Amino acid sequence: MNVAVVFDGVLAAGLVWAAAGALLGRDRYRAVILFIVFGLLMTLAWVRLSAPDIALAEAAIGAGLTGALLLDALGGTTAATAGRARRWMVLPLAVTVAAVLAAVLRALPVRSGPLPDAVSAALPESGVTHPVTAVLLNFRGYDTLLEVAVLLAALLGVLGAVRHAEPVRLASAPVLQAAARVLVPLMMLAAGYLLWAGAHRPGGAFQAAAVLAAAAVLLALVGMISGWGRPSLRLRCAIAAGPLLFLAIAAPLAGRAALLVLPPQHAGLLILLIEAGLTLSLGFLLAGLFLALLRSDPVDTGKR
Amino acid sequence: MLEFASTALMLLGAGFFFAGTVGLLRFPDVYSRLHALTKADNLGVGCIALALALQADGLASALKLLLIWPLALLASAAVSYAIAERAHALGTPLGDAGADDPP
Amino acid sequence: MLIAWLIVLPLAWALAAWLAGARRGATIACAGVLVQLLLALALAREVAAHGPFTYAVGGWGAPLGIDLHVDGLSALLVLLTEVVALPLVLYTRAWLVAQEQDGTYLWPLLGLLLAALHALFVSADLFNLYVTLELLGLGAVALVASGGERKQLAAALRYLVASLVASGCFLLGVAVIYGIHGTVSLADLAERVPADPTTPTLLAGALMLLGLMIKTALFPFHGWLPAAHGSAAAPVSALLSALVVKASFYVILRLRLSVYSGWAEQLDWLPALLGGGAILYGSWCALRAERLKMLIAYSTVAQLGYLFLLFPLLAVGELALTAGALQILAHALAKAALFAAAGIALLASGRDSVAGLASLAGVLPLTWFAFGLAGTSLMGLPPSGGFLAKWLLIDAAIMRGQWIMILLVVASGLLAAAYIFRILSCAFRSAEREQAVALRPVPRTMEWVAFALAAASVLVGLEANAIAGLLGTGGAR
Amino acid sequence: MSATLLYALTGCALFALGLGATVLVTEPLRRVLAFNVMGSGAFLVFVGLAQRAGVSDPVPQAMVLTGIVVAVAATALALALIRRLERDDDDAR
Repeated sequence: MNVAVVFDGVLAAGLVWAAAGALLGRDRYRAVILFIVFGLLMTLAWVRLSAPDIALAEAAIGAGLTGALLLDALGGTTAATAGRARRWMVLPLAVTVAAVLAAVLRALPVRSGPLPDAVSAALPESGVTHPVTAVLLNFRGYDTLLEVAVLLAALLGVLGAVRHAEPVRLASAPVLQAAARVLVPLMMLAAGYLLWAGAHRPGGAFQAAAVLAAAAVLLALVGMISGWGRPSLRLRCAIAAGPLLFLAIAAPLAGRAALLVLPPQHAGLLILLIEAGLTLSLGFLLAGLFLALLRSDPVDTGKR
Repeated sequence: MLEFASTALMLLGAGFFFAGTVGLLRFPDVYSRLHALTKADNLGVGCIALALALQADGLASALKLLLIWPLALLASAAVSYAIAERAHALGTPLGDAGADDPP
Repeated sequence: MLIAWLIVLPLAWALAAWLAGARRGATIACAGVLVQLLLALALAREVAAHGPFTYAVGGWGAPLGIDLHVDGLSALLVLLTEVVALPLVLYTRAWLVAQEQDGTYLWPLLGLLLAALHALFVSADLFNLYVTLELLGLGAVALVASGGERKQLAAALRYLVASLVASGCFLLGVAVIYGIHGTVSLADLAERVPADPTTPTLLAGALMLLGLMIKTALFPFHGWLPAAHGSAAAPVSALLSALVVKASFYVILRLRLSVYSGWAEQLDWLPALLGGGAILYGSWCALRAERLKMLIAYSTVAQLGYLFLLFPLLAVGELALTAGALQILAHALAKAALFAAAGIALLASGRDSVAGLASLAGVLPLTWFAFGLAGTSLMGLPPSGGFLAKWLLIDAAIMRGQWIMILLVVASGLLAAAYIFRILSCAFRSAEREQAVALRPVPRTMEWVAFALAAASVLVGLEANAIAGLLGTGGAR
Repeated sequence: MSATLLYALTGCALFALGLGATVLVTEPLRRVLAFNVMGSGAFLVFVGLAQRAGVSDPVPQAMVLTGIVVAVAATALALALIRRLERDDDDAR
C-alpha cells in the first residue's frame, strides 16, 4: 500500500513544483514548457482520483490545446521577463492562503454525499450507462448547454479581437506533412471512437472534439490548412450546427413538457445525436480558437 | 510465467529510459541529444507497452496498448526532425567534437 | 414553460444573428428582444398572479438535476433586463450606422449576454450560477473588446483577469460547499446551512462572497470597472453598467436571503462598510473625472456601493427588499440613459471630455433633457424611482436605528447631485457657444432612446406599488 | 489522510499559488498561466473533497469537465487580447 502513497506524494510535490516553476520562473519559454508538464502531471492526478473522463479532457484540452495556444502566443511576444519586484511576494501570500484552506478542509468529517447513489439509481432512465456522461448530458445537461454558449462567446471574442488579421498559412514541411497524413486519419478514427464510447465508457463529446481540434492544429502547423481570417458562411454553419441541434432537442417543443426533458425510451439516441453534433461543431470551434490566433512563422520573418 | 516476462520487460524499458535521460544530459549539442531521446526512449516505450499488453485483461485492450508504440515512434520521429531542421535553420553549431558543417 | 423560452430564444437568435451577418443580424436581434419583452411581461404577470414557482430542468428535481426558481425579485429583474435591452438594441443599430461599423460580433454576443442574464436571475443551483457568471463575464469582456481600439483591449484584458480571479474564488467556494453538504441546490442548502454555522461553511461563504464582490466591483475591488465601462462603446457600457454588474449583486442577495440567512446578521456590517466607502470614493473620483464616460463609470461604482447599504436592514423584511429592488431598477434605467446620452455627445462633438460638452450648449435639447431626467433619478429627487428607493431605505434605517446609514444615504444623494451638475452646467455656458466645433448630425432614434430610458427611470417611482406588489407575492423567504 | 484528501490539499496549494501569481505578477502571459493553475487547483479540491471517503462521485467529475472547457475558452480569449495589444505595441515601435 505504501508504494501508492509514495507515488501520490511525489506526484503532489511534482504538481506544486511545476506550477511554482511555471509561475515564478524568470524565462517565459521555460515557464510555458513547465506549464505543459504541469498539465500532464494533472492528467496523472485525475487518473489517481479515478476520474478517467477528466484525465482525457485534461490531456487533450488542458495540456494539449492550451499548450499549443501558449506556445503559439509565445512565438510573437517579446521576451520581456516578469518584473522581479512583486514576484517574491507571491510565495508568502500563497503559503498563508494554502495553510488556511488546508487546515479547514482537513478537519472535515470523512463522509460521502448522497449524489453518487442518486445518480446510480437514476442511471437506467438516463439513456446511457456511463454515469459521468449521464450527469453531463442528461441530469445536468443545462450546464452543458450554457457551457457551449461560453465557448461560442469566447470564439466570438477572439474573432472580434483579432479580426483584422488576414489568413496565415505556414511554410509547408514535406516530412511533417507525411507524418500528418498518417496521424490525422487515425485522430479522426480516435475521435469517432471516443464519441461512441462516451455512452458506456469514459469518453464523450468534449474529448472527441478536442482530438478533432488537435488534428486541425496539426494540419495548420504543417501548412496543409491556413489559419482563419473572417470565417466563411460554411464554417460558421458548421460551428453553429451542433449548438442549434442541442437547442432544438432541449427546447420544450412538440409535447416535451420542460426544458431538456429526454424521454427515457429514446434518451440514449437523443444523447448520441447531441454528442455527435457537439463533437463536430466544438471540434471546429476549439480548432478555431487556435487557427484564428495563428501567426506567421517568426523564423521566416526574421523577427527572432 | 507471464508475470515474470512483463516485469522483465518493464525493467528493460526503465533501463532504456534511464539511458535516454543520461544521453540527454551528457551529450554536447542538440543533434546528438535528439538521437539519445528518440532512440532510447522509443525503445523504452515499446518495452513498457509490451509489458502492459501481456498483463492486459482482453485482446482488445492489449491491442490498444500496443497501438501506443507505433504512434509514439511516428510522433517522436516527426518532432525530432522538426527540431533538428529548425535548429539547423537557426545555425546552432555542431558539438565541439564534430567536424564543421559542410558548406 | 415561459422561462425555458426566455433562455433558449436568446441563444437561438444569437446563433442566427452570427450566421446572418451584420445587417440582418440587427433586425434578428430587435425581433428577438421584442419577443423576449413580451415573454418577460407574461412571466411577471404569472408570478404576480400565482406566486413563485420552481421549474425542474430535465425533470430530474433538485439534488440530482438543476432547478430554476422564479420568484418576484427574479421575474422583476428579467423584466428589467428586457426593458433596458430593447431601447439599447435600437440605439446600437443607429449607433453602428453613425459610426460606420458593422456589428458582426456585437449582435451574437448581445444574445449570449441576455441568455446569461435570464439564466442567472432564475437559477437555483450554485454550480449553474458559476457557469452563468462565467458566460456573463466572457460575453461582457468580448463586448468591451469588440470595439477594437487599444484602450478598449487593455481594459477588456484587465476586466477578464479580474473576472477569472473572481470566478476561481466562487468556484472554490462551491467546491467546499459540495464537499461538506454533498449538494449544490440552493433549496437543499437553505435547509442545511443555517443549522450548521461551522467554520468550513463560513470559509466557503467568504470565498463566494469575495468572488462576487470582485465581479460587482465593490469598493476595494472596483479597479477594473472605470477602465472597462469608461472606454467601451456607449451602448456596451450602458448594458454593462445597467445590468451585468447588478447580476453578481443579485447572487449575493440571493445567497444572503436563502442559504446564509441563519447567522449572517453579525456579518452584515462588512458589505455596508465597503458600500459606504464605495459611495464616498466613487463620488469623489466622479467629481474629479476628466472624461465624461469615466465620470459616469465612477458614478456606477458609487451607486453600487449604495446598494450594499441594504444588508444591515434586511432584518426589516419586505421594506428593505423593495427599496433594494427599486434602487436596482432606477439606477439601471438612469445609468443606461446617461451612457446613451454620453454616446450621443461623443458622436456629435467628437470630444469625450466633460468640458467638451460646452460645445453642445443649446444644441440637441432632447439629449440634455435625458441627462437632466436621468440625473434627477440618480440624485433621488421626487418623484423619480431613485427618490423612492432612498425614502424606503431611510424608513428602514429609522426602524433599525441606523443613524450613520441615513447620513450615508443623504450624502450619496448630494454627491450624486454634485457630479451630475458638473455635466448639466455645461448646457448653460453660452459663452463657449461661438467657437462651437462642427457638430456631426445625430440620428433621432438615439436621442429618443436616451430620453425614453431616462423617463422610464422616473416612471419607476410612480409605478412603485405595482413593483412592491410583484415583490410582495414572491419576496424571497 | 486518504490519497484523495492529499490531492484536495494539493489543490488548495495550487489555488493559493495561482491566486497569488494572478494578482501580483504583472506580465500578461504569466497571468494566463496563473489563472489556469488556480482553476486546476479549484478542480482538484472539488473532486478530491467530494471523494475523500473513497467513493467515486460522477457529479463533480462532470462539473470539472465543464470547468476545464470553460478555462480553455477564457485562456483563448485572454491570449487573443494579449496578441492584439502586443501587435499594436510592435506597430507603435
